[in-house]
Amino acid sequence: MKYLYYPGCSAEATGKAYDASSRAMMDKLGVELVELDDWNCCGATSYFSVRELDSFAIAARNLAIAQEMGDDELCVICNACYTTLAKTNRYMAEDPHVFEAVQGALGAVGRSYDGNVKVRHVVDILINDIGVEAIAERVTRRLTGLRVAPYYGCQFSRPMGSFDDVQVPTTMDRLFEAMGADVITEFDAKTDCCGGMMMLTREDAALRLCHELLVAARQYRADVIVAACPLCEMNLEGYQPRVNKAYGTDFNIPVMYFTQLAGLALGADPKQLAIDKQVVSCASVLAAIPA
Amino acid sequence: MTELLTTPQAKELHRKFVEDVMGMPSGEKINICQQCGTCTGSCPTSYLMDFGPREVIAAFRAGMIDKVVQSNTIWLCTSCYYCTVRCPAGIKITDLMYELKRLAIKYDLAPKQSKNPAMTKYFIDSVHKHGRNHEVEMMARFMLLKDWSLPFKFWQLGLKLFAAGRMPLTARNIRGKDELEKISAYLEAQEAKAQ
Amino acid sequence: MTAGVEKENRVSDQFEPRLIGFLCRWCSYNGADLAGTSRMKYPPNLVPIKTNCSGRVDPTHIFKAFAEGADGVLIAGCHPGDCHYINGNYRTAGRFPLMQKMLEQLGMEHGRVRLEWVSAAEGDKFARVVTEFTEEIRALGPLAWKTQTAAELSESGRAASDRVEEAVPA
Amino acid sequence: MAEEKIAVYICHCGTNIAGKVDVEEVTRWASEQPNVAVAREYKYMCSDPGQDLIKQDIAEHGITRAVVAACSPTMHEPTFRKAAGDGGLNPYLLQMANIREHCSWVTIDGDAATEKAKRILGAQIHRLPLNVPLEPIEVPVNPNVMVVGGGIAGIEAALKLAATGKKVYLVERDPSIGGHMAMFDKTFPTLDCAACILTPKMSAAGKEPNIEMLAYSEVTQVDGYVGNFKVKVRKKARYIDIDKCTGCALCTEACVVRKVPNEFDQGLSKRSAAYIPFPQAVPLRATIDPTRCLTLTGKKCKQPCVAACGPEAIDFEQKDEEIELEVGAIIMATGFQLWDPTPETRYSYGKLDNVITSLEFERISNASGPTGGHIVCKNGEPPKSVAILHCVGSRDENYQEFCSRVCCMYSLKFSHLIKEHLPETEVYECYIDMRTYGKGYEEFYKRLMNEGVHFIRGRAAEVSDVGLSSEEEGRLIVKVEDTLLGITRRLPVDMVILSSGLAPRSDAKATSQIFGFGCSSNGFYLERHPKLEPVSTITDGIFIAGCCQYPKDIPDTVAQAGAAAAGALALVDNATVKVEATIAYIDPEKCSGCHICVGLCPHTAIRYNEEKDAAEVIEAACKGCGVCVAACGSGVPQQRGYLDEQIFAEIEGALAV
Repeated sequence: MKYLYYPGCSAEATGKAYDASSRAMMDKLGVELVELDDWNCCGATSYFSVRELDSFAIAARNLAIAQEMGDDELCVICNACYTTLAKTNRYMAEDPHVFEAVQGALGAVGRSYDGNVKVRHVVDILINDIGVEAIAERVTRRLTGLRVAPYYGCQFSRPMGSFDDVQVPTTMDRLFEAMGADVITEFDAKTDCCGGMMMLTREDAALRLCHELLVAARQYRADVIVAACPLCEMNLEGYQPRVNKAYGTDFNIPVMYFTQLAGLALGADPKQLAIDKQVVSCASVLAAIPA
Repeated sequence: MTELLTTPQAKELHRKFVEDVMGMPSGEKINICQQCGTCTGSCPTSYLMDFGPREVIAAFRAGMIDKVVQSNTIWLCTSCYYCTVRCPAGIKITDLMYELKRLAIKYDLAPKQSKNPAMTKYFIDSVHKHGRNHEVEMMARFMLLKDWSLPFKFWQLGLKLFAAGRMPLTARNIRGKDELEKISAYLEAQEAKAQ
Repeated sequence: MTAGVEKENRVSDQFEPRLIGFLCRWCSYNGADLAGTSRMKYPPNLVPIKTNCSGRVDPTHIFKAFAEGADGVLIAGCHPGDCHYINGNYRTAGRFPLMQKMLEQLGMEHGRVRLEWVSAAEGDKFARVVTEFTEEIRALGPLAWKTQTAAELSESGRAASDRVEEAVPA
Repeated sequence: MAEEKIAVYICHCGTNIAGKVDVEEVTRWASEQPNVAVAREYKYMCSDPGQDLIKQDIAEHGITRAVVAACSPTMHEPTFRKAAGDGGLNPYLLQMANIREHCSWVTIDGDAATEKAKRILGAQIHRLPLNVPLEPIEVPVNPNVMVVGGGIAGIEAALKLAATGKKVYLVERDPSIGGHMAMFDKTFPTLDCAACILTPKMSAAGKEPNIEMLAYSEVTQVDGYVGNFKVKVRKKARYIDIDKCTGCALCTEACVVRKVPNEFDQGLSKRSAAYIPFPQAVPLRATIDPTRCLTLTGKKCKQPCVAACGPEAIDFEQKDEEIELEVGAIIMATGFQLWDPTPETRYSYGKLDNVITSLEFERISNASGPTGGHIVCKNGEPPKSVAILHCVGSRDENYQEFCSRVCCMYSLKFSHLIKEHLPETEVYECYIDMRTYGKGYEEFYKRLMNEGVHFIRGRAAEVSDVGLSSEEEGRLIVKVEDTLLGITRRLPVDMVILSSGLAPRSDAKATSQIFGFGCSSNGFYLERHPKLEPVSTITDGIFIAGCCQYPKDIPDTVAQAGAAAAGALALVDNATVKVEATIAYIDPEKCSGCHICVGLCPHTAIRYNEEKDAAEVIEAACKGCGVCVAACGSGVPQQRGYLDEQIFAEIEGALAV
């Protein structure tokens, strides 16, 4: 199998490990990720604040390139990128005005997009294209006994919920159950907000949200939190010390990109998965699962 | 209802807000808000907001949208979409927040002490400059210009990230980076034409 | 939508299609009544004709309507399963595609006849259907049939309707 | 045809028509139409003076045909046709032109409305000369009535009818009548005990000689028409000889399968495979659950129930039995079901213990319920604080858009019961709007305020079990905005009651199709007219009562049941009823005997006559759908009142303007 692949900006910086582990994991599943040529930033939430049409047009440039490359599907790993790109498709379909404007804007740079490139979250592809059974067969390192707290974050299935439940997504639960993990399906905070970009602008607010998430993870005795978004991962992992400072707690919960843990289960080399690049050590996780 | 729409600016903002919102798919749902508070109760940051999401709609109905645009509310929205998916009236509240952000920037009404508008600006600059958001550059710029304390708060984490190669200092430009500015320019021109 | 209707509703020099709507008495006629009691607004172009069941609508009625100068004909009945006469509307559904074919054979654009299921509770749907239909026919423009005589048409219609019934499984 | 004299009447309907349609212009125009002898406008045609106009014109001007352009014929056609009849004109020589519902109310532009009114009226003016006098067919009426559903609505309607001496078949799906009301402890706002007021009615219905109770039975098919319905009822096998069973319940105690969730207790208690749903059940007879009984599921069992049963009532050989009943009228009282809050995942129903539905709480607070009326959490401890969440699944575009009307009041009742049992317990009611519209309801609300209930104006955002403080730990946390304060509160509680809305029964649609009437867009049975005929359906002879029509409280349900009973009685108390004369007929001379219509008739009302070599219509069976008319290649079958040439004429008239 082969998928056109959109890494997203974080993949080049704080989210490097997400990119690396996604490729490594997919490789183990015999899936090739072909990077979208000369992709640009999806615009995230910032562009919406200037002109809504800008954000759609900027995002649509990527979809136009995908169309030019003759593909009708685009694999995305970042929740924010996923929502922005998918939202672009949706609004182009719902609102002829948006469709026109985007066409015009792309026309101005000699491109065009018909609105037919399906945006796919990597989890969507794992569950619905490859399938948990097929994945389970390829597991070489079962995650037996590992208490995994799947953390989906805000924009995983909100607002569209196109491939998973809007309020209580379960696709990652199913993925790790197939890998033998002791998944915390009742993890109450699985779609609560991590604070996102606010970590820089209103740290107090963001830390408070991370704190609530970490409390929930501890209450459910999680050995590891797996995330499906670079920002979520960064905030939950990187800022644990700051949370402890602010709330007088002693959290030291490993946080990984779900692709890293899945990669391990599928027998990928921890180095390839950039597990050593985590800020909070994942040694306890590696120790917990027999090689 | 509009007795509060006293200043010309208030009137203009109200007019623009109505025009834009009613232009959105199912934007008219704002009319059937029951003021039930599900949005505010679900909002992770409403406790910091001058106007919670519910109050934003109440304020709009009272002709006070100008007050909302100038409040801190919209800069505290994390786009988590809880309000949108839970609203019993099907109001796309997150999109309303974006609309308000646009108005604030368009009319330069964002509260000066709020850092988010700057963050937004640097983000877009970075994207326009490279075609992609160069996180390090953006953060650096933000810290230098907006928040001196940040580097001190973050030095530990910064070092770790740097050591882990998660903070590349140089940015790679995409080939078609000028396309993005062209796209923005085109849409800006279109908007100008429309008015 | 209201804005759109506003436009349609004004008697203007733009082409105003003449539409006939055969409404089944149990569901669609009541649906149209509900649109009224709920004060919904839709274009005035369609004149309703009541039949007990959409199954009563005979190809010749449709030919007659076109022959008399209608630009479009709507047939509206109960949703499948809701028919007051058990399965009359299935007859309509079975007959309809063939009627369409015939009309196209006779050189008529697709879409001048329309079949819709409108329940007694779907006033909003009735208003929507009439609005859409009026627009679509307006776009198609006037029908050139008015020249031909009713007689020859309903004759060919009658003949054609035989073919239809033979083709409809009893 | 002979020269006809047509009278045209255009009704202003106050401003309902005249406010939009230029009635003067339409009248002027009508007066110029062929065959029109008189054209008048009048403020209210349906008023007595309005009707008298018709009679006078018939007398003075020798009017032979008339058309009234006014409201929908479903509203006043009978009125005007009767007037014509009284004036000596055959009622079927009068037509109505619907220029209100189909014209003035739905058109924005006045000129456009006036033009449309002319077309609608023109169609009828063109048609009238072709109308032929018809005589409504008079058919005998079967005096018996069937009531479907044995809740308070069905019981009430059945008792009322039985009291008039009519024979009533009361059909109930469950093993006992009683419905939801039997599950309640107290009733708002008077707080009288539900059992105390319902049980007497239940047993009265059980003893009433005029009521034949068909419990544990379902209607499978309905044929016929007003006054003459043929209803097939499947009596499900109880595997108990109902005549021998004394309701002693020894079999239920002897039964070895004891872990079956008890539906009556919302699964909060267990019953045996052989069971009596609740102590006051009517009929007080045992039932054996075929899905759980060992013997009936083909497993080994010593059958202690058989040994325990003195009167030898148990019969494992019993089979479902289908009977056909003939009735003149039917009352539907099939009730509602509680909206299942599982999809509202943010409230964690089914995920977190002690998040319960209102119906579960009804059972918990009920003296004969699973906890003996002690209000306790799963762990047996009384809750220190309880949150009651209003509007669960209600007033919500994602689920049910409508307000269920009773939830506010039953929630207040719950608060009172909790305060009564556990005075120290804190109770929070999270509501959007407190709707206490009934007699004594607002007073009840005030009373609860005095009892110290915390009212929080806000719809709960979520229920979580993640505590952030020592006070919150191990408890349920309700997040809600107190909209009057504009702050979001976290309420630590031990029990959350979800005040779910009332939903249409999951099979309401299917049921309505069996009986041949429709459902509203919200899924409840559709009444014939929302204001003037709230207990009738579009099918003559079938009435509706109670929550199958829309959520309502007990007083409204009982009132509606009485109204439905009166409606049914007004029908079956007559020896005969007039039915529509618009049926089909076939001229044997013209018919080629090709059989097409025979196969197509949905009511098998057409048979092939050998010696005539022609099809013929069985008048009593024909319902006048006209399918045969449309089907016949040679147009031989015709439908009275809907002749081809009449429809043709309407088309001409509609397009002549």
